Amino acid sequence: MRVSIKVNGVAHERDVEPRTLLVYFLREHCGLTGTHVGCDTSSCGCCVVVLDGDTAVKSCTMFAAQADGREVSTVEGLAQGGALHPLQQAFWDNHGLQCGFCTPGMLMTSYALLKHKPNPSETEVREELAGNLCRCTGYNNIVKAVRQAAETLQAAPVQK
Amino acid sequence: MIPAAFEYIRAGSADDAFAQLQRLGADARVLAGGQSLIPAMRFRLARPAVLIDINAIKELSNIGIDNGRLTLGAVARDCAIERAPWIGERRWSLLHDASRVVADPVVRQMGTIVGSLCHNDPAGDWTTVALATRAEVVVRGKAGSRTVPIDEFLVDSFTTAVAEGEMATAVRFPVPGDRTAGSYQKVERKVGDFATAAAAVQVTLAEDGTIRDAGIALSAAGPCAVRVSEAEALLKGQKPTAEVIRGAAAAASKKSAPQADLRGSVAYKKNLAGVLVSRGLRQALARLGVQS
Amino acid sequence: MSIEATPKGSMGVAMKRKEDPRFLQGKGNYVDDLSFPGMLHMAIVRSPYPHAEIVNIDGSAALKVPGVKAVITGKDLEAAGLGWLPTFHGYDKQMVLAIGKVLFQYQEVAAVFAESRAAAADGAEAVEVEYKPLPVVADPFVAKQDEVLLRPDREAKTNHIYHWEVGDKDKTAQALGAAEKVIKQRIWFPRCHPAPLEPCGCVAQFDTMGRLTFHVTSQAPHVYRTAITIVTGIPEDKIRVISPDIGGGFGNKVPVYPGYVCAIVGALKLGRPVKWIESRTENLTSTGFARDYHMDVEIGARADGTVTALRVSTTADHGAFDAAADPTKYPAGMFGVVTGSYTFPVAHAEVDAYFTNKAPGGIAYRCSFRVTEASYAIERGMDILADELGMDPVELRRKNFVRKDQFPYASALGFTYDSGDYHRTLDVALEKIGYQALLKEQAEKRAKGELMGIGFSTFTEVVGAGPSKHFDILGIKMFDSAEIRIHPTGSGIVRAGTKSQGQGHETTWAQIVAEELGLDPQNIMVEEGDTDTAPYGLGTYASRSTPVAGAAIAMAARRIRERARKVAAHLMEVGEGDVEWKDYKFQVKGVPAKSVTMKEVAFAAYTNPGQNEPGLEATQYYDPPNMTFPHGAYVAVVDVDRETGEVKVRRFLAVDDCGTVINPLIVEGQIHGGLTEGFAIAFMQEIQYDKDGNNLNTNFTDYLVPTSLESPKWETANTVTPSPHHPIGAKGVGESPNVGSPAAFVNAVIDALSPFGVRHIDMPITRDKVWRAIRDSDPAKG
Amino acid sequence: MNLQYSGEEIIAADKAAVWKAITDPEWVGRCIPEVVDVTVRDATHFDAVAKVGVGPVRGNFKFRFELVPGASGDRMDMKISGGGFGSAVDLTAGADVSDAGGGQTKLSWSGQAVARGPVAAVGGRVLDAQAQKLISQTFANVRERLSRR
Repeated sequence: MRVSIKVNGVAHERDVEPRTLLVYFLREHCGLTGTHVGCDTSSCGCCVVVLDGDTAVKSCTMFAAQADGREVSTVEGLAQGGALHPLQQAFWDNHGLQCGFCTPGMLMTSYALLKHKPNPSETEVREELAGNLCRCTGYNNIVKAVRQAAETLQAAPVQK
Repeated sequence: MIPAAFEYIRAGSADDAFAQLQRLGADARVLAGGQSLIPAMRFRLARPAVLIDINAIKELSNIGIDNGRLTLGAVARDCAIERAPWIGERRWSLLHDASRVVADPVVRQMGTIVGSLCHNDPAGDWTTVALATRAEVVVRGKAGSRTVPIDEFLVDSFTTAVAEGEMATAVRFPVPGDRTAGSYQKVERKVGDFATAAAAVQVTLAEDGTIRDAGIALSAAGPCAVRVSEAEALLKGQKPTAEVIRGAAAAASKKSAPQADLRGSVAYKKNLAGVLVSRGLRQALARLGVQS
Repeated sequence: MSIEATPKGSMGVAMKRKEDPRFLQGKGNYVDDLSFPGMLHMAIVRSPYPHAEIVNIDGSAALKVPGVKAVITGKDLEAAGLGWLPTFHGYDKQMVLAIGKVLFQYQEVAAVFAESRAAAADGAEAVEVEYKPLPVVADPFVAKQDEVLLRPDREAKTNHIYHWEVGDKDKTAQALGAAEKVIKQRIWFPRCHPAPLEPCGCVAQFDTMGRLTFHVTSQAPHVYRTAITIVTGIPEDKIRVISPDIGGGFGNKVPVYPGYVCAIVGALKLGRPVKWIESRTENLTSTGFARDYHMDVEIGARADGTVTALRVSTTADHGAFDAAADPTKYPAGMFGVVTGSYTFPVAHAEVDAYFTNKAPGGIAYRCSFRVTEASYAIERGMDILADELGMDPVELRRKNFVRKDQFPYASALGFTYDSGDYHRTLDVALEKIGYQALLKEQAEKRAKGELMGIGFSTFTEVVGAGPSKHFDILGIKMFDSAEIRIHPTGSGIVRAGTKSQGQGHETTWAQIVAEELGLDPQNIMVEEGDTDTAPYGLGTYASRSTPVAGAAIAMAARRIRERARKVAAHLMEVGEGDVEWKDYKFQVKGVPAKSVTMKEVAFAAYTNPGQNEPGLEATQYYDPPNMTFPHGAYVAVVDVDRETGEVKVRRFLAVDDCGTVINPLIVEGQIHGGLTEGFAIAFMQEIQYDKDGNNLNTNFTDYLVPTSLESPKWETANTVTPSPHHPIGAKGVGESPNVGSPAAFVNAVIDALSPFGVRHIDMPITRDKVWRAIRDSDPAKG
Repeated sequence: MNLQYSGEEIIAADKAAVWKAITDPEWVGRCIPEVVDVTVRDATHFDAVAKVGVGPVRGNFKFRFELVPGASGDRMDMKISGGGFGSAVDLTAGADVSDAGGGQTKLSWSGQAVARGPVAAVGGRVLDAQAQKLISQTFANVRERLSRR
């Protein structure tokens, strides 16, 4: 079947099998390999992308067909004009990543989180990131990073 | 892991979806949030020949309160409850609590309440909440839509009153009175897990401070969510004393008939049923300003 | 030429990581991100039976699935001489694809090659395998009885794999017999799995000249190259192994797995690149598990708490093949560190390992080969002893610590601890956590019937394998290596035989070189993981990167400095003996104004070397003289809900001493991560098998990895006792928190439950277990 | 996972008629609930394709059956195996056949299901309901079809 999905502002129209998961559409049909696959059960969140600007979804638990005609944002679309997004900068500043495998999903979940809750408390960040696993950092620095990014974004919102 | 091949149909309207279901019969499955169905398909435990995607149907995503009922359409997401403007009201505290512990926060962006009811996992959250709140499910069949009380809707593990070719289109929760509060108590091994045990509690007080009405239900305590009618009867008309609460908790523990699994032993889960009902009652009452 | 900036030190600087920008932008390059023209996908057919004869494998239906190119089975591989693969320490071999019978559930039975991921999955589903179930042995204590022989392929007709022991058996028995107090406890460290978020995978491809390029999630690419040669007979020069970015390893990506061999065979047979990426289920059910040690711990002591003897007898469950990734002479790894931080005059440790119908492994999960098991055993044992003596566990530990003045300390089980200051580290911990206030709070809570526990672990680790006279894998000595080239304009590249999986080598290796040479770490590129370019190294696991490769890098840099000194002398027109390295530049002795920077020297090395050999590069292979011995003092504070059994970790403080710290940001990050895995092991993660041999924790819905909500908030501090034998004094840190923390968690829970007389609960400490321990306790005590 | 079931059926037919029916693979195959197709391989073996539909688990699944009739005509055992995609489901069911008087026959049956692989790990709770249904419904159908005659 033919699907057309706008990914990071660019329309991608492809013929796919209906069983193509959105994550494989992004990785194998669009060549955007920043979105990762870490499990089979919708548990790990390595595959999180943002749908229609503010909804974090696990792209391994959604078919590309379901995203036909919609907008998807991935980690590759976060940095603008060569400048890291405040979330990316904050993860860097706070050592919020190690192996980097969970990072794209963490960033995209955080991105949607800050759209809904621009100034989350530490507990709220911990609650909202609980659909994303990280094996390396122990989360402390990720939580710090998200809160730093929230501050930066509130001081100077990124137009996106 | 890749699902077996299937045909995909995006339904444009509820009528369209229903017509497709009628046409395709047992070969088709309705795709709502897909958060249980798609993992099952990836393991090839589920291999429907056709998926009828109802996610794009606007009329099924509605959330609204009218005629004393909160109606949630078949593709209203879990997260929509968390974010509803009225969710902070005391009367909705049971729904509020539950909406924050269903699956995980990202899964809740796609998962639907009606889908969860139709899935009818023995350890589900929404089924338990629906029992305690005395919700009803709107089921569309050949003879038109009918309303099924939740107690009749939940038939057996993974089995509901929705027959072949039918679809559930909405769930309706009665809008509780002003002197109503609830609580959802869930013990889970980690975020995203099904309940080891959970209790949904909703209490309405009469003017004189006695309990006018109570809804008590358990998750992971039987083939599907269990109403503890014995506890409900015990509470009704009583002053909410510690003794009454103990009685309700004991009734819950007795009624709980869980299966031993990786989440815990039968004895532990039966104990939890009582503890969680007790805690739920105390929290609901505290929300109503009653210390017990 | 001019100097842009005054050179300065890079050691101990909390530098942000150089590798991060690519990961943050989704530009990491993991193995599943690779795609090559004509690439096929491989899927593996696995056995649902834990022990069964294979009656027939029928691939004909699979071959009819559109896109399927080939199906291979164990018979095919055996015919080609590729049926078996050696396990790393050389005691056993493992079937690539099942031959004749399957020995564990989810064992590899056939491989299917197809044009797409989906077609490969369809093909795997269509392969029909007929099994005849055999009796299952899922318990090492049943295996011991040898009633069912699991491995008739082996010469020894027994399920017993090996007996290993260290220490003085008789003297230990005597000392225990004479002790005023003896405690004995069976302590099980259950089977768990590292479960890095990126599963294992590879892409195998042969070029037109028949040379294999093998991209693979490997923590030890050079060892893989040699292993591939041993298995396939492809000459080592015709193999290039590349470990691209790796999404976490934790020991899981040390062994060579059957899927890799199948992918290479498929690529050779079909003449096209073959990609194999395992699913999470495959990762958890068939690749290297960890632990599964049943340890009988006995400690003898005088009535005043002075320990007099330690005996530990262990039954190890290795699964269907002995694929434990230990050094050859150490089938039970570094288990001999079980005397911990304490001065046991005599000790004896032994391990007997058995085959069972479970997945093979026994890998070092964030652990330097069985150190985690050993550390857990002694730290639990000391708490039980304290309890039975009615002593404060802190006082008992303090009384028996190896004293600062005893280093280098020869342990009763043969290690020479390099350095440490256990008393100081513990004192820092006690002060930071506010031990006295916690004790007071605990007493108040107990009076009210509330359950609060304080748990300690004052562990000593042994890392950095290792000295060549003792340590090898497949016969290859466990040295490591570095090659540094400094370019004319003062930047450079360092290549090492290690492979970062998140540890931040691209940053820390650059910092070491920069520190040694007075250069800017931002302009020192680090390259690892490509066997065509990096010098031979044994890889990254067992916290050996900094102790071994880190030393090699520092030594290589010093070689460069010595060569540079000659050029500096030439530039400053003085004798080499008059040049000293001071303040990160070369100076004429006693004439600070006369100096040249390394940057200037580097330029001269290519433009004006004088009589000296042009260029500026060096290679160093480093054979460590000893292991390093990081230590720490950890404190956990927990509250237990007696009705639900829920344990809340209210506080956790880790005071670590890993010697010299290269990058405090990275060290702290390693500690946070290790603590979180220790927490997971203590409370959540377990690979369980039922008595029929079914794996019960096959994916992330049942193999419980903690989220941000379960994970405690970590407090950290450190002391610094440099390693005397390491060039920069560093000891390695990646594993300490995972080695040290489980005992602290468990000790805290047991302390909380002490009013009930609860003595021990095996991990993972679930709510159900806690609740049952309280329920089954003496009601008079509760 | 290991699941056990048992039950009893009283059939309004005599023992000889019952025995004749339950030793006929084609006939037994048609008693399987939601059966789509029966292929008899020999006198005691047949393959059946049955529709499974509990919760998310839905589709046509193939099962292999082996009938093991007791020599004395008092006991029938049945081995059923199904699976695929790395999973195996082995069911065994046995029934004692006895005269219940008044031209009726009693079938006292018991069965157990052992599931292995992903189907057990992921679909265990669903499987329990399904295995019970498959076994109990098969015997119920035996009663119904024979009693109808």
